[in-house]
Amino acid sequence: MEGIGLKILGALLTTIMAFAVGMTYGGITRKLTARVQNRVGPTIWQNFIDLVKLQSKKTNIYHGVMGHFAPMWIITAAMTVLMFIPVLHPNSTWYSTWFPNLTFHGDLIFLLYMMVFGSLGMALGAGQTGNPNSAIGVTRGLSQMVGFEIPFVLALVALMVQYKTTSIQDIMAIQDQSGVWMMFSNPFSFLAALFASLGMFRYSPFDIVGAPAELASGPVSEFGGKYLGVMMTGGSIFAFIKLTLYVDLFMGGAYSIPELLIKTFALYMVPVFYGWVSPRYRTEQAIRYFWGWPTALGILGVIIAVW
Amino acid sequence: MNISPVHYIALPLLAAFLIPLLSKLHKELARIVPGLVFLYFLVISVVLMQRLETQPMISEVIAGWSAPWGINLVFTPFSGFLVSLMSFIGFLVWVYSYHFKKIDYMPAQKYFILLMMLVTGSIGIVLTGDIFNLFVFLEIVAISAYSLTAFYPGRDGAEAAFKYLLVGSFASALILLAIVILYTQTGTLNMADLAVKMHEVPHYLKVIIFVLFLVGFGIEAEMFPLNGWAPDAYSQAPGPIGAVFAGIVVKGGIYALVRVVYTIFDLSGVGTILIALGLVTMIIAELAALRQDNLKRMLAYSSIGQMGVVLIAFGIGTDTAIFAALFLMLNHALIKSMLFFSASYLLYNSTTKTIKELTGMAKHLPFVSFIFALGAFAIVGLPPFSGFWSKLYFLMAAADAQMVLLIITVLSVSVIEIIYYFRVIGKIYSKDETSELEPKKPTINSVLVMTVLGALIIIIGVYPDLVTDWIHHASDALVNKSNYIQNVLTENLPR
Amino acid sequence: MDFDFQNIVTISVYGSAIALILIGIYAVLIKKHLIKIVIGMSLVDAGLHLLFVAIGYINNGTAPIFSPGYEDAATNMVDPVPQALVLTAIVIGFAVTAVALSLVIRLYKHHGTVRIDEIKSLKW
Amino acid sequence: MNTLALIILIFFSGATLAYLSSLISNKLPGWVALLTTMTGTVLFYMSFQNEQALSFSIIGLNLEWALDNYTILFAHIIFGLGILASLYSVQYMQNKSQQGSFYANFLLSIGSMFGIIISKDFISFFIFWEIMTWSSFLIVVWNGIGFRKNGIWYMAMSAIGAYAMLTAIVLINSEIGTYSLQAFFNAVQENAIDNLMLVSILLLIGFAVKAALMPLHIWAPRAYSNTPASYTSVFSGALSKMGVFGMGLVLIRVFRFSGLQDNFDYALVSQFTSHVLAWLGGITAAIATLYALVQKDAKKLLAYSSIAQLGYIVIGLAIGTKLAVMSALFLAIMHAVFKGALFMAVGAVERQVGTTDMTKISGLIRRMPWTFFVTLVSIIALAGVPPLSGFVGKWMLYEALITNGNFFLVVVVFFSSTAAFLYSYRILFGLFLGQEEDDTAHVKEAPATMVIPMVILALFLIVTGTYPGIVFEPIAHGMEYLGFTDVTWNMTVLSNVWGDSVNLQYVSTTIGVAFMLALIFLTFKGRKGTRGVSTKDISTSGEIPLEHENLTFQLDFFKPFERAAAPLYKRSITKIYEDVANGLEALFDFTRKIYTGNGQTYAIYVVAFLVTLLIVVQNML
Repeated sequence: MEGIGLKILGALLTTIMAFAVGMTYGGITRKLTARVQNRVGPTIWQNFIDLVKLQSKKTNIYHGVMGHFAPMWIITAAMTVLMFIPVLHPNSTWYSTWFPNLTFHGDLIFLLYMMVFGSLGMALGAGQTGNPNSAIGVTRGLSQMVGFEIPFVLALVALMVQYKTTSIQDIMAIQDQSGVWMMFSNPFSFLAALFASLGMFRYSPFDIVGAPAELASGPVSEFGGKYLGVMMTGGSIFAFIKLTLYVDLFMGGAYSIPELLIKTFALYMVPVFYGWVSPRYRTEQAIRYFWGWPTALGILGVIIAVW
Repeated sequence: MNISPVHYIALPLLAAFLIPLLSKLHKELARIVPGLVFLYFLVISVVLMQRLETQPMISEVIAGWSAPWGINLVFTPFSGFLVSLMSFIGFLVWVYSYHFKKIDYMPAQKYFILLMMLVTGSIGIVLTGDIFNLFVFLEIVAISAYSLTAFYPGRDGAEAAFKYLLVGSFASALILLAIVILYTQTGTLNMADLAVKMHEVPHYLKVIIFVLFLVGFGIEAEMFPLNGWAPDAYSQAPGPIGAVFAGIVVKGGIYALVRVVYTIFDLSGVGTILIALGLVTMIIAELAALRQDNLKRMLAYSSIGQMGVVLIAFGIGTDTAIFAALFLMLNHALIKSMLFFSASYLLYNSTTKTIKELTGMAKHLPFVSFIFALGAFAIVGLPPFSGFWSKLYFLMAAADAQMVLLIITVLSVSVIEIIYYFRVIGKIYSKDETSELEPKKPTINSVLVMTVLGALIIIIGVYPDLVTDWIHHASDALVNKSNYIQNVLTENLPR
Repeated sequence: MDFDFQNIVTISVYGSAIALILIGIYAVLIKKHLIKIVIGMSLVDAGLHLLFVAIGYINNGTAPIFSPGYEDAATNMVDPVPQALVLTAIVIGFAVTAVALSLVIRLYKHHGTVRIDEIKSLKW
Repeated sequence: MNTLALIILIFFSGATLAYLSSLISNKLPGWVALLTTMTGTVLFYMSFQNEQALSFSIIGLNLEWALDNYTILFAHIIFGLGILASLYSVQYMQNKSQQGSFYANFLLSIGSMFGIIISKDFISFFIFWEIMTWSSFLIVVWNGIGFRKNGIWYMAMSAIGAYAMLTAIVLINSEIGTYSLQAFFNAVQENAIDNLMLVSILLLIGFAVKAALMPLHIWAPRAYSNTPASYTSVFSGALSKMGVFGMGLVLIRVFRFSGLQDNFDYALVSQFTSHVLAWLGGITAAIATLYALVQKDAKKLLAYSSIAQLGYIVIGLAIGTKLAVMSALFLAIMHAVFKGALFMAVGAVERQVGTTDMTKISGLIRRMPWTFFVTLVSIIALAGVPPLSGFVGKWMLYEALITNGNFFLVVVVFFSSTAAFLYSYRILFGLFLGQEEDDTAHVKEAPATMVIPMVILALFLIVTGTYPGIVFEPIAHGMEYLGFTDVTWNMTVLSNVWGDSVNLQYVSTTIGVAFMLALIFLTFKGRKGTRGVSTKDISTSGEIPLEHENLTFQLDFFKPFERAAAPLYKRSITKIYEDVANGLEALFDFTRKIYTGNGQTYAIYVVAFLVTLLIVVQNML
């Protein structure tokens, strides 16, 4: 009984941390972006403020069952994935005491699929609202996903084939033993994955999905209040998850929370920086982009891995 | 009265002579008498086939001269098989066309007499043991066939008949020439005797005679490139006659060819030639069929193609192959006549006789369309219809002979066959549009005939053992040449 | 001795038989006129018949009849079989020609021409 | 009487009866069919645990029928889907004419499918195979529309496959002198068949046609989309599995466990063939997915999707490791279930709305909630998203490919599964989401007898998503028949050879808990005063749309993706086939010109032929 109670507590803690980190990163990005663009920008806590505002608003609109479920799907997916990803390195003391997690080995294929779960719910909810812009946003998002999944999967396959495991923990252990991070031992795969992450975070130039200016924020345009709040929460957790996954896979994982924060933030800045200097791509350009150099790098990575 | 094979020949000749006289008494007699003749055919077939259970074959001597001097009729299991088949199809054709030219009895009378002669001639070809007699029967068949082809003055029948006649006269000339040369070399015309004396003939002459026979009978057996007449004749003759051509006349040609190859000649390597010719015949015919607009021409080409397969089977020449060949002949006779029967109704009021005009016919003629579809299914060899088993055995024979390429070719051509038959079915059952033609409803007797054939096709398909014994006997009799010779020449020949 | 009458007759009979056949074939294959084609067919037939009869003939042979005084006829009689066969063949040839001619009449009525290369409504 | 024979007999006589009963009333055949499938199914399930065998002889050939574990596995698919489809069919076909012929063929094809799997000799196998082919063909062309496009290709491709198979069969017979399957396997074991590779490849071609493997798939989209939905579910769900059934026998039983792996040539060729097949499967999956997502017709979309899914199954069989085969068979069953459900759902839409064209339908979610639910569940399973059973199959397939070192193939598969999300969304959005149009306002949910079968299938997907062991059990037995030894499986834990595993129970528990929390939070927070709004009641960037403004988004759904993947759409295989066919027909048309119609030409042919023969044959004989 005690074990389960502790686990649930750990799970809650993990979730809250993931949420907080994700939200803060978002806020920092907004601030930084503004400064780069020579604006004052919001405070880095702006996301929290927005969330509080959204949750305090009363939602009077009910778009139907799918519209109702969509935020739930997102948050469910986010929480589930979080439960199955090793937030910290299994060997760290932090891990065993505070983040026991519900993890088994963190199977990669499972995670890949589970991460889609949320988008699917989002897409369905957006669909039911009847706003054509939402649906257009969804189709763009899905199309783009087909684009960046290819290099991403190639990178993962390279790791899995080379080290004969599909478990994240094993991959972390291997890095531990060899003392070399995957981003150095498998540079091409890392690059491919990094490029893929540009699409995953949907910053410019891959932000046509949300298309802030003309589509009224794309898929989420019909959502407000509690729904949008939950979606934001889910999105923040997801951002954290993606970063953690990359850290786990390519940077040897983290032994403590500060280490985790540093590594994830460093990674997070890549898409953000890239976004600052890029105009927006059309969907097909984005897809073509991912099927170009990133895919080639991924293939190279696989070939080297097999060698 | 003692039943003997002679009745097959004598009775219809008598009847043909009497019908004009009898029809003076009552017009309906012109229709009924041929039917009685056909019925009698069936009866003697059954009786004679039964008698074959106890004796290997029945050799009937005509006019008191025993073989090899006199003319004799030989009823072996093989010829018995074909004769029974022909009688059966003949009878069905008669039933089917009973109401032919209902009002107009003069043409009907001609039609029935010619039909009877056509069947009799074919039966004669199969029965006779004398090569010249075979020639005579061939001519009887030919002349009645020419006349029947040109039966309708309104159509292009005359043209078809003239082409048939032009090529057919070559056939008779070549066969006659072959017989002449054969006679100078051996001094006999009896086929069994010929087979015995064949070794006396010099080899080069043997080959020449063989080629002459091959071309001569090949014309009747619709071998490529001698078959230009066939589609014309099939399409211009009255509907049921198409069935007779496909079901009976061609079988006569094939029989003659096979008899010559298997019994008279002892040439090695003939098999290869037959396979090659059959293959070419089949391929060209099926290719031509694919692009036919005219339904009956399509059926005719398909018929030619099937005969090509039969030739290949005879060419392979193993026991299984011959079994398959005979089974193919049986199936072809049943199925193709069924197809012709149903096609005539489908095309009844059409002037151009094209497939295009069949669109949506199924709505007007559900039964006939069903029968046509059934026939198409069976002829392309889909199980569980009778066509499947013959195809299977054919392929088995080819496989045993290690002819993989042959199998592949035949089956590729079968795909083409499927395509064109199913196109027609598609037209018939199409609901995109419907034909404006007012179809004629099938008469009760034709429905009966088609039902019988359809039932037979399904029954043989489900339970092939019904006929296989029969075919096995027939193929054994064909393969066993010495037995034939011995039995024909037993009682006599003080050698 | 080499050129005795019998020999000349034999050679000329065989020769004319073959000539007839060839002329007939020429007519059938080359001539466009339907009637000429029918004539050609008859010529082929006639040539064949002649050939057949010629084969059965024996120089100085007797009629193939056994009658008193000719008991040894079998040794020197003309072979009766070819003659019998030719008779049959002639009848057949006659019938075929009759049918052919009637068809020609029909064709002329239907197509208004007697040139075979113009009667091609059935093809392919 | 032997139960196997009895079941076959029931189906075949049921077919006849169904046809005859249509002469009395057009409503009867549906009930006859339902009764027949029920009787057959009950009979099967009552007796399938007993040893069953039957052998008899026809025309001198020995035919043997028997049940084994591999057979039973597929029998589950056939009967399970068959009975649900026939229940569904009664109402679905309600107002259609000519039900007699439909149901006769329906029963014939189900009966013959059962016949195929119980056949232990090639002859009855082939006979049933062909009956299945033509009965399904007759259903494809049953509505009599577009015959040339739909029917001919199906029949022609099937004929090519069937004849390839027939060639193989007669070759086998000529080598071993019998048609028995067991004798064939034994002969393979003893290396007694000279041209084993030729035979196997021919057999594989035959099966590949039914499994709609590229490039023999072109019949499938048209055939699937042109059949009445109650049959399409069987067609795509069960009938295509017959190809899988056969492939399993050849690829596993012959290639993998023939005992000839030491024979170098044999091993080389069999491995090569397997690899080619696996890649063909992968390409099939990818290309079919690409085509699926540009379809406007829901049925056609599903048809292409079926082809893609069958591609995965073929990959699994061709890879042939324990996990791969297990995933293939699992996917085969799951594909039968979710594709059966999907076709039924689309059929329900077709019946209630009158069309399956997604550009004409939209926003049915509130009109047909149950159908939507079924579609949603099936689509999630199809897309392979956890926690439904589709994920289980996908996971095993990926793991099998990765552990076996087929790393590029896995990327191809992954690409097609990701692209599958696109069409999954397309069909959900196209039919159920989006604007609720006025012309579909009158639409009602499908009748209960149609909904129940669909819901049963959907529930099955949900249950097996957590407890796939239910399905693993028969699969494991079936694999033992194929030659695998000690096939291990767990009720709820998936694992690969590297020891990595996924515990599905944890997954679904976590998802369930998280979902419930979110549900409670979202539902009860500020629940009072909430009002449902119509899909017209939206804010496009703050603008309120006008009354008749067009807000429907259905055309060019994935245009950006199409543009991005334009080179992949450039060459259509169907078009290539059609060009070849047209070219051939022109050639054939030229061939028949030798029949000039001039009698004299024919006479010249005779003479020429005579002369040629005299010259040629003189040398030959």
